[in-house]
Amino acid sequence: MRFGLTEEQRLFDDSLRAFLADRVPIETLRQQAQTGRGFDPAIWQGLCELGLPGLLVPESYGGAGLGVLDAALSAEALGHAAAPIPFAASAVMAPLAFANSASRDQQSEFLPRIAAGEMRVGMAFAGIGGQTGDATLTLQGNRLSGRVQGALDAGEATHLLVYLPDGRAALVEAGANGVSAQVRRSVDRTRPVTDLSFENAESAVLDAANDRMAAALRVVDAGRVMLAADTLGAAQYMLDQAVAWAKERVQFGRVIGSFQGVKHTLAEIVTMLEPCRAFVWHAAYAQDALPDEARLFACQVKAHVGDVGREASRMATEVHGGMGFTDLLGLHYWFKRCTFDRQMLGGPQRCREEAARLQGWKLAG
Amino acid sequence: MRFGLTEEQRLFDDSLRAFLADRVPIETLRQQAQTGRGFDPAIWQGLCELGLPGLLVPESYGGAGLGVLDAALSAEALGHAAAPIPFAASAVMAPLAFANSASRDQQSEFLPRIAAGEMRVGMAFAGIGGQTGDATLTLQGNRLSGRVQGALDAGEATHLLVYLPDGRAALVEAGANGVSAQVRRSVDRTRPVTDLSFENAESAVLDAANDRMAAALRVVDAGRVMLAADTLGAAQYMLDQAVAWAKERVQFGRVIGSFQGVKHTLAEIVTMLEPCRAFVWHAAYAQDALPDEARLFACQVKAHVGDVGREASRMATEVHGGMGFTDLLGLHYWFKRCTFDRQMLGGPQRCREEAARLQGWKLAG
Amino acid sequence: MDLTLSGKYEALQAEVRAFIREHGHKSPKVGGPRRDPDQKTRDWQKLLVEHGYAARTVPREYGGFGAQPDVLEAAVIADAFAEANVSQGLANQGISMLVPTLLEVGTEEQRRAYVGPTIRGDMFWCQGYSEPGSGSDLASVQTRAVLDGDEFVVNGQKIWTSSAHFADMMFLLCRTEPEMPKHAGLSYILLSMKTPGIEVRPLTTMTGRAEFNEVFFTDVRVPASQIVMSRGQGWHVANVTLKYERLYLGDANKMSVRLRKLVDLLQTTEIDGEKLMALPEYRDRLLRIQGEVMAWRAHQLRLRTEQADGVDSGVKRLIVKYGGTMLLWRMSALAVDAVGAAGLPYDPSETDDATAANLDYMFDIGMIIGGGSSNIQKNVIGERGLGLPREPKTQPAAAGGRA
Amino acid sequence: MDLTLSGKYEALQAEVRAFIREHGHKSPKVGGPRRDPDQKTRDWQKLLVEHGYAARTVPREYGGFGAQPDVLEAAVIADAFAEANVSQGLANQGISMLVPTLLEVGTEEQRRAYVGPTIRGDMFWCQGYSEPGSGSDLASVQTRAVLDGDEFVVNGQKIWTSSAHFADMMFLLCRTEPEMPKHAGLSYILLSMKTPGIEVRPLTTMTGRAEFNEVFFTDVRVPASQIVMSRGQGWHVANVTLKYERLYLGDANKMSVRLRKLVDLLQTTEIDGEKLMALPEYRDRLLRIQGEVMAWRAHQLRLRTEQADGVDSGVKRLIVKYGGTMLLWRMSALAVDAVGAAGLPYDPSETDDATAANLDYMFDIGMIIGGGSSNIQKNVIGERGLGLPREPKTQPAAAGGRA
Repeated sequence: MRFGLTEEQRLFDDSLRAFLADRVPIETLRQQAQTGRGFDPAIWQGLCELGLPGLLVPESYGGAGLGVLDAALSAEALGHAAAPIPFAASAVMAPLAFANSASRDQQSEFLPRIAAGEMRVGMAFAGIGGQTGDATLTLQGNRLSGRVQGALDAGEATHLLVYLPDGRAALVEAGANGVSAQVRRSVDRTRPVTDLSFENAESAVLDAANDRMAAALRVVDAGRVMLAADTLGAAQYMLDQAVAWAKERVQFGRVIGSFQGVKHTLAEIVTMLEPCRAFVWHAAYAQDALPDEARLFACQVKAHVGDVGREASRMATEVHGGMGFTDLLGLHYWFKRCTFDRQMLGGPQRCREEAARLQGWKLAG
Repeated sequence: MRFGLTEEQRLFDDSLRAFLADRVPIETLRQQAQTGRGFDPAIWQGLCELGLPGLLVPESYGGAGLGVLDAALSAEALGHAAAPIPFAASAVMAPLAFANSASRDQQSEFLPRIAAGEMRVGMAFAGIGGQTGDATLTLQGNRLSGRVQGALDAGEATHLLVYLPDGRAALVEAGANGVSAQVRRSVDRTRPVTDLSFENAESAVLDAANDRMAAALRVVDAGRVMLAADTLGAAQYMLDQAVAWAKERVQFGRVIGSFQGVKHTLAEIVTMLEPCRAFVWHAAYAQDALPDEARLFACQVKAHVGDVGREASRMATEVHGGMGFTDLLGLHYWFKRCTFDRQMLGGPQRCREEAARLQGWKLAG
Repeated sequence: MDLTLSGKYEALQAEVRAFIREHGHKSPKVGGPRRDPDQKTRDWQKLLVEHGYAARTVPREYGGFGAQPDVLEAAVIADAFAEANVSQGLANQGISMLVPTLLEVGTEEQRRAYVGPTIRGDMFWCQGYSEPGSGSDLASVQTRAVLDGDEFVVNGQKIWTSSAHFADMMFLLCRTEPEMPKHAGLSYILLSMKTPGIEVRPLTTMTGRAEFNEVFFTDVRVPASQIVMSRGQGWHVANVTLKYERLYLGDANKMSVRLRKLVDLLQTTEIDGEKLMALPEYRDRLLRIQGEVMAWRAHQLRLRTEQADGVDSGVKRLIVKYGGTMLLWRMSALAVDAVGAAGLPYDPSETDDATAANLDYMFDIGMIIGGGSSNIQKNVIGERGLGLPREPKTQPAAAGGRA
Repeated sequence: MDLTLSGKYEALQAEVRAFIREHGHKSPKVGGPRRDPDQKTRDWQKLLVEHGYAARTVPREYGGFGAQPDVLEAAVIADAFAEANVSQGLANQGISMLVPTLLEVGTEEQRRAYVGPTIRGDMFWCQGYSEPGSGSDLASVQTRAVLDGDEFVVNGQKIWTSSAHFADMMFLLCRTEPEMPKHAGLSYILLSMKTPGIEVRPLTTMTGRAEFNEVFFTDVRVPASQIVMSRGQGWHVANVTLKYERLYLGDANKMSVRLRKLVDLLQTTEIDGEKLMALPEYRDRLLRIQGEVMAWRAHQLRLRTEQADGVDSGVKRLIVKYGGTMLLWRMSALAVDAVGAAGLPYDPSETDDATAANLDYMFDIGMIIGGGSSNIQKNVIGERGLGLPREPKTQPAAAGGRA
């Protein structure tokens, strides 16, 4: 047994981070933020070459056949770079949805296209996962109707995969008849949220799981772990920046990092943030290897890292003083990354409530 | 309108605090802590001369006829001194219980004796007020049976007044047949808790209120405000001591109060603690003058000041370093005062739950 | 302690309610966008000043209503406006900070020239304090003003200047005596933003709005009489202003308004068909916040009474900015969690609940940082409020940066 | 990442479980009173060492089991003991701090003399670090040791010495080179508590127990060979020890045990007929704590893997004491709230749940303060962990106290 990364994982992480450092400078972020659609073709192309979209796709379908922990490491790196590209839904939840709920034929048809990066899947959940907002979806045969808000990774998606309250999922093409997607710039300009509506749209229904709802929740859980990992990366970036700033900025004739006020704030951030890394790894690993604990880990890691991300991102902003509050350094892109991750797929309040119900901790009526 | 104390209130407060500073030195506290019964005859005598037991007793019955705010100021002063004497139950809740629920004859019989300080009343609540522990009381006619834990001010009480779940109260003499009181030294050695049991004990039943339960809750509420005021005084004492210590103690060649670590801790304590003073005044005033808001104020002030008291008392202890943790300075008497106040008559969790129910904020089943 | 309405106050309450019934429709939206006030807002402000519902205690000779400070009157008025959800008028740096400063230390001429137009909303002020190299360490400002005949000639740069793009005037902290120790070399000067040589560049913040500006001064000439107090006393004047800013930034009335909104939000928003108020963690956080708001509200009443009595509130006043801005941020954080994923779409020019929640959540961090960051506030509370010793001077060798 | 039990580990698990089935009845009570271990405890410890369930990685030549570090083996053993609610043996300063220190920097003689008896529970150690004037500023200790022939002669006073009243030995930080700068003048000496000239006075804490002592030294003579490393290197050795203390004080296994107890407590305790687990605020706090415990538990697994790999964990290790002790205190605070008013009666010699909750609640504050207060921990995290500059030296004028 080892609680840590393999050599392969480290190497892949290094190359992914090197690529992102090179290809997502702040100027690129600012340009992408203008569109707010969360998709940069050049970055996407590079990530496809690294194999990111096929990380979880089985090797037999052209992917790398890796696990949720590998995906979480990538999510952390993407959060650290505030990369304006689809990932959690398109490259993690969608392949899992196919693995869990699609027929063999459906898998054969779609998984290779996901792995190749030519198919990008936006996803939304109605009545599960703890989203706020509209969610009224119905299926008649394979015809999808209704609306759902807050779709993830749907800014430049080729396909949309939506879950219904009963745990079935329906896949439609983004441009098909009866499908409309309103991409909305979110607080986090690196990732939009999208409102979807369907009118008798033709869909491929994913319904091959023995236990539909359990299969759907495994997809939600993996998504939650990804969002936690993304927050971890973004908050770590903010801490790194705040530490660097504290070593440079001079006030009252001293670098501010020599004042206990600033030093202790940074110490508090690292004390709450660093254990989140092992927690994310453990939670991700649990999705593949510890089925009895997987849901509890997913709910708790989403909640806890979401809370830490909120505090850490505020405190790191405060360390930068006024400069942290302006657009000049661009630090706010990472702050907003934490904000987005926190709310998507159920906030900490909702995730802990699910954790309580899982454990049979019921409230008095 | 004025939000502040009157000149009379200030003068009374000054004389009470001067008396306590003179008569409750740390040596007295330590001696009293040995017994843990929460009663020092000499201090009690002095407080009687100041009129403390009769503060809330109407003038026609020999008291001062003052209000809950006056009582709260005294409670704060007693908390500041960690005075080992009965007050919240004996001098505040009991007179209010008589005022709210006793017949004219009962008032005539008992209130003058309370005002004179010759009657000291320990009190306990069964099924209301949020106490944990045993509580099984029944009345048959005026015969009281059963048990109740956690009585307040009963260390050297002459009488015991217990509330039943239906809002009636029964008064018994402490030494009467069928009455047994097990005084238990509590964490707070300046005030015991007492387990009571009754076997067919003769009692005077207080049941003259139009709305029994409302009358009983007003008594609980006044008690909660007193406990909050006591915590305020105790936490203020700890802050004062921590500030003084920070100005004296030298480490690394500097007084520790010049380090931001210590300075900011003290700033945080005063920032959370000082608004509690106005809150306690407002809540106390509400008990007499703002009937629509009185319960909300009582629940919220007990909860909020209880939370602040916990944090402030820990942080002030930490500022003292190891010396705060030992018995050498005796600082822990005040820490434990906060601990005791927090748990009595419902902790913050319970009080906020009542506040929610008051406002119709119901949980999902 | 007496919070009852005696006859006089009942009459005032009736009067204010009648005013609102008659004129309330002219009020601008409460909590509207943070931008140059429009004509409707200015007209409303004049009406309020005229009736004494704004600038109530500013003396008549300077354009105010001239009432004696009376904490209950203020509360009666504030409550009546709040219960009707009607704007209580402008709250800006000119009204909240400069006006009390001039009333405290300005000359008669300065009061006559500036107080009236400012409180009526005809004159807007911005604050020329922070510089790129002087944030927390405000006394180190480098913007120079050199006396040339009977004019100061100003050169330098300011930053974080809110409202500079539409303000008429600035109160400026600058260095006039460079040879003096840093705190003793400053002066406080009032100048028109239309003076030649001033350039204003918008500064966008994390909210996506340009709430602040950078202001550049190139040989800007200001009459010497525009100084408040005298040369070298700028640090004193700036601290008078900051005292009022600290109160303005932790305002408990703002907490009350937000609390009411939060209750609404939690009673109307649902997740998967359940009201947020019925979900334990949301409700618990609201309850805790309610308790804290009650504490700060009472504290504000106490401060106002002390202010009316002419008492120096000391540490009680110094804690307001730090404590208040942190609580306000926690309130907006709960609002953000309430609007949840459906509230993520964001266009800062919108004014719906979700946008307001997200905007406040970010802007409140600016409020925590601005007017003295939390670390500076805690120094001030510890040193001035609790009498703790200042940070000792460091040996010169340690002063250099270390990368 | 691989947390599965391969064959070897499954075998170990079966072995440990069998051991517990056979011998578990000999175990002392888990979390028993903090006092001089009794014969039962010592016998149990020997049995554990013999089977390699305690001191597992201590080399055989020093009396240990001599196993290679293996994080999973350790976890398998800990889990098996925890699930059976059976004591995992002694955890004291000798075993957790001195033994690893000697293994790292001690001489062969010192290891042979002290490691074996210590891990078997035959030799108890106390830590002679803090002095009345040297708490946070540990390097300023004044207890003197003067070399006289081949002996040190020790004079001075220590405080916060837990276990001194029954300890056999002390590891002592003292000043041997008073003419050197303060950090360079220290030495680290091992001495018997039975040496003439040592007086131990109990020091009662807020818990009501005498968990600590003051220790007075009057011409106490210690052989010069008892020094660890050499003269002037005491600060280095003390920091090796503190490194192990920081891990010991934030132990995640303790969190797991407490979490399980809290779940029990909330599922069995009632207020006015309602289970605490059904009351939202209790449940919410438990849920939040559970999340944090899960994070620290994972973090500990990560640290152990790094330790087994011989990796220096840097800041990851430095945060454990501060973060862990604060969380443990918050856990005991919830336990205190759970036992509530009925839990207020307090006799520190009792061991029921309510007493344990209140005792932990106070003792945990001692743990936050001891071994370097939170402020010191945050300095260490910031400076050594994040590379932030130290507090600059102050000008001598500022050094004096100000009353």
